[in-house]
Amino acid sequence: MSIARPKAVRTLAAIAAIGVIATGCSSDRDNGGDSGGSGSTGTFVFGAAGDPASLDPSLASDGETFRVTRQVFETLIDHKPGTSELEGGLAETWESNDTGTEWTFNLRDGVTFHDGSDLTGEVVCANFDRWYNWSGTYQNTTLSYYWQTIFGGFANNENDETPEANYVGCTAPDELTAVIEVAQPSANYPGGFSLAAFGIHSGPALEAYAEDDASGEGDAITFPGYSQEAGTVAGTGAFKVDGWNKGNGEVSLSRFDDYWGETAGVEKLVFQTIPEESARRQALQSGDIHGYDLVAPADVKTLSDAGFQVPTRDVFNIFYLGITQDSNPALENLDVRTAIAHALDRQNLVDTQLPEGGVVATQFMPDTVAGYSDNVTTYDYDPELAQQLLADAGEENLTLTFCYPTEVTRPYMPSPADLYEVMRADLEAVGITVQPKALKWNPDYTEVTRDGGCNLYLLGWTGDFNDGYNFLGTWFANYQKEWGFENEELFDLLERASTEPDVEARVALYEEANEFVMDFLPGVPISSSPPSIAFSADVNPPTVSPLTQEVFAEASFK
Amino acid sequence: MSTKTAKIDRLAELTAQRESAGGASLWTEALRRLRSSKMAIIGAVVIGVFVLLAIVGPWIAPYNPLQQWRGEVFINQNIFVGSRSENWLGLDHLGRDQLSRMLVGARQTLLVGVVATLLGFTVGALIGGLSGAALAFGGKTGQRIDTAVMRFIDMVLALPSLLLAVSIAAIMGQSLTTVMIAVGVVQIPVFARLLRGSMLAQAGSDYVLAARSLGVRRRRIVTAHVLPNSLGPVIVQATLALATAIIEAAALSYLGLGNPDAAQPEWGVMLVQAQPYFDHAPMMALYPALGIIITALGFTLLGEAMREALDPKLRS
Amino acid sequence: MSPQPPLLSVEDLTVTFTGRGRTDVRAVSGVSFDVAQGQVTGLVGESGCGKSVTSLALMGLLPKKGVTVGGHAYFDGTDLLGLGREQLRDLRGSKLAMIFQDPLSSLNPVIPIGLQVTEILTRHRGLRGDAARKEAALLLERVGIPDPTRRLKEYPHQLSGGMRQRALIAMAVACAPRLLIADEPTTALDVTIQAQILELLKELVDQQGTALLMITHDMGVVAGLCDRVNVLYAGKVVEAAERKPLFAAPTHPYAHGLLGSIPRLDAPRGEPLNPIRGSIQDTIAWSEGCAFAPRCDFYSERCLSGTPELTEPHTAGHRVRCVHPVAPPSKEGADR
Amino acid sequence: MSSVKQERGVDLKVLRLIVRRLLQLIPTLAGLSVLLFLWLNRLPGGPTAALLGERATEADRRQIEAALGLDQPVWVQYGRFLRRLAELDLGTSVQTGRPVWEEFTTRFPATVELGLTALLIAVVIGIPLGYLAAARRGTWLDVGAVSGSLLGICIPVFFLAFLLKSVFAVNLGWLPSVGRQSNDINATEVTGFRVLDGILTGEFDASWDAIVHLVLPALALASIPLAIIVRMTRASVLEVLGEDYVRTAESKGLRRQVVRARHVLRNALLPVVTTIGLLTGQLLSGAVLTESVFAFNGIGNFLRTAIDGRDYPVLMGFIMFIALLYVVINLLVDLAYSLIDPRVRVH
Repeated sequence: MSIARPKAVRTLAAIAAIGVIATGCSSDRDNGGDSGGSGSTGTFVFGAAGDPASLDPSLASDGETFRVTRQVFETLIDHKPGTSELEGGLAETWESNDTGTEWTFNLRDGVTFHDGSDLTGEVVCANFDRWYNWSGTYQNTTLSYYWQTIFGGFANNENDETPEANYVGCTAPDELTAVIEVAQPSANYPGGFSLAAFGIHSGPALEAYAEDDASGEGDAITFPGYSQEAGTVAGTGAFKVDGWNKGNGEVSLSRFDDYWGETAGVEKLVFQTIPEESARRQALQSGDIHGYDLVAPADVKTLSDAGFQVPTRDVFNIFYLGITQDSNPALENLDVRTAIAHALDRQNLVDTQLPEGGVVATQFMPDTVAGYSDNVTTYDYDPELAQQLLADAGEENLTLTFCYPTEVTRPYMPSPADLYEVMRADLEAVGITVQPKALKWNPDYTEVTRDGGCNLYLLGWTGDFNDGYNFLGTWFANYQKEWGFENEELFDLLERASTEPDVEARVALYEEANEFVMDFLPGVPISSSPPSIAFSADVNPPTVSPLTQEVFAEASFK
Repeated sequence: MSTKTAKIDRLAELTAQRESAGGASLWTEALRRLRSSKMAIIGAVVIGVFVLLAIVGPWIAPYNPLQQWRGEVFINQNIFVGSRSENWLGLDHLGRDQLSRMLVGARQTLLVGVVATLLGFTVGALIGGLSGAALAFGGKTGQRIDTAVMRFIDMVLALPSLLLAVSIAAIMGQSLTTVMIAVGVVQIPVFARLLRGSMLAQAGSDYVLAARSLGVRRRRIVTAHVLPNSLGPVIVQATLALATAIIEAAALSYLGLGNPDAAQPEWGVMLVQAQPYFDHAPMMALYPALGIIITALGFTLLGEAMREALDPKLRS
Repeated sequence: MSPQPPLLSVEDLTVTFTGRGRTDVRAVSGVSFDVAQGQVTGLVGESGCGKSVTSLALMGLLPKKGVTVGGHAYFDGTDLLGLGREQLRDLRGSKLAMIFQDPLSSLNPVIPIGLQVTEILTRHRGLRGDAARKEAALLLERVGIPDPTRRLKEYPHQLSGGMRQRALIAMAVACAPRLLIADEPTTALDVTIQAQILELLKELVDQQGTALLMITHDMGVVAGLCDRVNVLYAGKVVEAAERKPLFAAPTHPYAHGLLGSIPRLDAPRGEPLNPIRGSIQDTIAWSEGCAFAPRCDFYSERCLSGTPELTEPHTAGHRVRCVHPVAPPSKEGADR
Repeated sequence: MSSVKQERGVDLKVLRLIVRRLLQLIPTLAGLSVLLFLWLNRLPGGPTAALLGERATEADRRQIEAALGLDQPVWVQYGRFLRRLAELDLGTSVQTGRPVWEEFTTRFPATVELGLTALLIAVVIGIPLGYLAAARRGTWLDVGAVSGSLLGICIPVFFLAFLLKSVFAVNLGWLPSVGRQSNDINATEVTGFRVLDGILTGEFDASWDAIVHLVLPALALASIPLAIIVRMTRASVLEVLGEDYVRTAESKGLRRQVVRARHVLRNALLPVVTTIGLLTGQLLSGAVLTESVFAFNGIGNFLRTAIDGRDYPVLMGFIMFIALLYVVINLLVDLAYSLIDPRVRVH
């Protein structure tokens, strides 16, 4: 990026002209194309909302980390660009046995790691064995969330509550084959092998990691040293890590010339942390960065009108109003929950507050997920009916606490406080008294809602991979305090779906589950809306992904 | 004969006038000075208007500040509603009447400022007053108490006030009370230090020495002489602190710690909420911004004018 | 009287303070007096009578805003009040110098004495560096400061009160001015030091042939130093005379009172002092009549018929502004 | 010979002053750290809540608490804190898992650079402006300076920063809107102070780039200090103008510039120096806001998230640091004072 600023002298004049501020701000001039000469040095700068936690994706569970590591590490299975459909990654093909307990991966030939070593079945197994054999602090979900979600526990569980390991072992019958054995079939396979957390590291890198341990001494869990600076980590991705300048909040990557596929379109890729949302927009507008994610709904049109590229992603998330049933007896009454659903003008919310391209959700998954049902009960905006239902239930004077997070933007929920306010107005219109409870997202909100501390709350979910269980199973597979209900029928249904190895049968079970859920109405799905991503006019952006898994190797300068 | 008495009367009259002018007390003098200060007048007028709005605002507000005009404002299309006959200041990003929110907000803003300042003033004056009294009249022990208290106060004073407020807000969760306390606590050390300093200056003054030499009780000296005379700068500070409190409350809103209750719109929160839409609806942000700036300016002007009026050094 | 024309001739000097939103205050209303070459002239009065304002007006040191100065002050033929700012600057410190009342506050606390002395030498005599320092040391020595080279490096707070006043005097006489104005130069000092400073002033004035305008409220100082005395009350000269006649026969009731309020050794013990009643606040405007009338023992209705004129009721050259001049005392009291 | 001795005497005095101040600091710090420790322990949630993921279990929490010793009594934790402190170890950040010391050293240069630039702007503009306002009291310049400074205090810093950025970065495109340096500049890191590094290594383009990045945030941050300095200088100059020694200087017929520079300004600066020392807290407060608006990766931003995340070690470390900074700044102010005011030197 080179932004010519020979106008330094004028800069000083600008200081004198500070009086312009009051009047000049509404000026419509736009400098979208200011970064005209960007191609010359070939550095693509992307504005990130936060620093990555670690350069080793297996220790992380947040999107900002994965956005970076996905460019460096590759997984056995990948997604087709722009879709949530699985395709070959480091494994060209894969298959499982009939019971879904043995997964064979046929690795791509000629793949080299950034440190020059080759990809072999042995290396893949070494990766999985490392995770399986983690001990001590690594066994905490803080460091091994995804491993525990997909593969259960460890070789030696040190904690009673850590789930039983579902991973059995990995063998490499030949150079280019790896066979992974699991104890129970699960809906998490094969989708789980596409998770960024399971990016494959090089053999030498793994050896180096072993000398460098995560520890929990002192005040905090410390990430192992290798994951905090460039040099040790080595993957197979189109970019390799050049440096992580924490003082600048910058991770810089550079093109890996020996990449097995098409090499990256830009020489250097920098992720620069810009925590504030409007600061990211202004940085793009002023030409300081070439793109950023989670564009606010109000900015989408602004940016596209000004010539920026704001490609639309397919929707792969769900935003819902959570209801904690056992926090208030009234909520255990289906009529009351139905009344709440009818009271909300979800279409208005989608039309005015959510990004363009959003739709009102009819069930707890977007329509792109296999298992989406067209036959669920729907609840139209009908305040009279809502009032009637409440009256019938004898709950005309219902008072509910409604929690919402502040200081946060989630892909499915931009500006939660505003969304809350609109919903509050809807609920009060049918006679429900709302007691607001605003909480900071981290840690207060997530903790309070998880513990069932609210009657109503706002939350959502972005899918990790295309399997219905990744949505429904997350919430309704067992009793959870945040939902506060026991429903063995539903729990059983999802258990059956999860362990059903046959894909079609599984999808049918998901459809059934969706219909069941929408009759039971444990919460109100609100919307599925595409999180927007924006790029400057002078770049060819990467194909946008519904899973927000953009591959920046595809990006280049015009 | 009659001319003579007339002349004498006139003489008495003339001298009497002189006397009253010369014998005016510090406070009367300050007040007179204040009345002739343009700064003070502008400040007082601004504050007057603001306080009036704060009192009657919620009653004269044309609409419920929570009422949403549906289907008019589309933030994802950049469609906003500006000034129009039914909504003089337009609608905000959720379609609520901006004028009503401004009017109701005046009261919230004033409330935050006043309560926070009162808190800082009361606690600060208590600490500073006791500490100052201890030092001036408490002998060796008093001196030690004062040193300890003041060292601590100094340290707190050195802490960035905003971070202090943020940590208080972090403990207490988000609410109007939180904002008031967070902003008020920050003011405590300022008031404490000020009252103590001003008391010490008074304690060293001639009239106190005279009173002490006459055997007047310590407590009486403090309550009857030192305290009343030390309050001048503290009152000035209180006026200035009101301005600071309003701005600090806005800063807290920016950091996401403002009062989240939409029914109690506070100008700082309104400004922060409107900022993202500045490119398309600048007035939405400018109304609350100007409200904050002008009000803070009002308090600052009056405070500064009072300071000048009370400060003998600046008289000329 | 000396045949030469006076060095300084002040004619009808008025100084009015005008403030926003306040009534104007006339601090000096029509003062006229002469300072003869090489002589010591006294300007006497209570604090607040306008004597300091008069001296500041002559030096051009009054603030520009809120102050109106009228009348003339001919210094060596040029009207000081009509001079431009820069011309006055050239004159000040070289031909016209001044010593102030409070030596501590009149010295810059953060600059060594040396620089404060040399800066005037640099300004008016073009002396720099070592030459200036040498000259400064000489000056300090002349005003009686021991170990002058060391003192040059010291700061005002390191000097005693007397030393500070000596240093100020050294600065004032550094360029051998024609006229030196001393505004209460000894008020802030101990009695023993007072005498030394007065002695020093007298000596320097004699040596350099400098005329001295001595502004004081202390009749003792006047008696010891002045050749001619002007008594000021409420911004006007009320009595002007040579020292001897004035002390022999104070004619204005105010001057009379001033002298009467000094304790006298030769007075019988137990005899009460005769302080003047009231304070300078108890006054009326001169346009109404005699400003001293409210405090005067001899007050009558005649005092209120306009400003009294300066007259010479008893002796030539002894001018008094009073309609009830005090009669000269009997012979016995005259030789004080 | 005697002068050498005197010099050494002065040095010793300064040294003794420093040592005494640092010793005085110990009881204060001890008290403060106890208070802080108790207070932090009262925070709801505690650090584990921030640390744990969205879907962590109760067991995860207990494991972490045990690993971190948070399950032990408060005094045990405090003892451990003190022991580590004695080894100059500030602990590890809960949020980032990196040593607090390292977090500070990577971020402090940014804030210091920003703060100093803001202070420089405030001083370089504020003192002359305040002086001129006082010297021309009542003129349009005075009125302008005074009302400008009042306005500077009354505009919320974050809004001013936002406006500055909207105008100069987004609309006019003259200046960058975020960060400390352009991403394509390969600057060698020496001290962490970008401008200085560029000069040290001869990479002047890097220095220039860093300066350009500093302009807007520093201007926004400077608004309040500038306003304070202008008013302080003005009031101080007005006071000094009425002093006797200024009259004395005038009576000596000194040239106007000499009177102003030597006699007025030097004395008028004394209270201004104290004010500048006291501005540190103000600057850090402002830095929290400006750093956020300009994505300036400094300590202000970091602390804000540390507070949100209940990051005890970071907060404790910061308090210790602030206390030290407070002592250092007071020392500097005292030393500056003694340079300007000879009366202080003797004490």
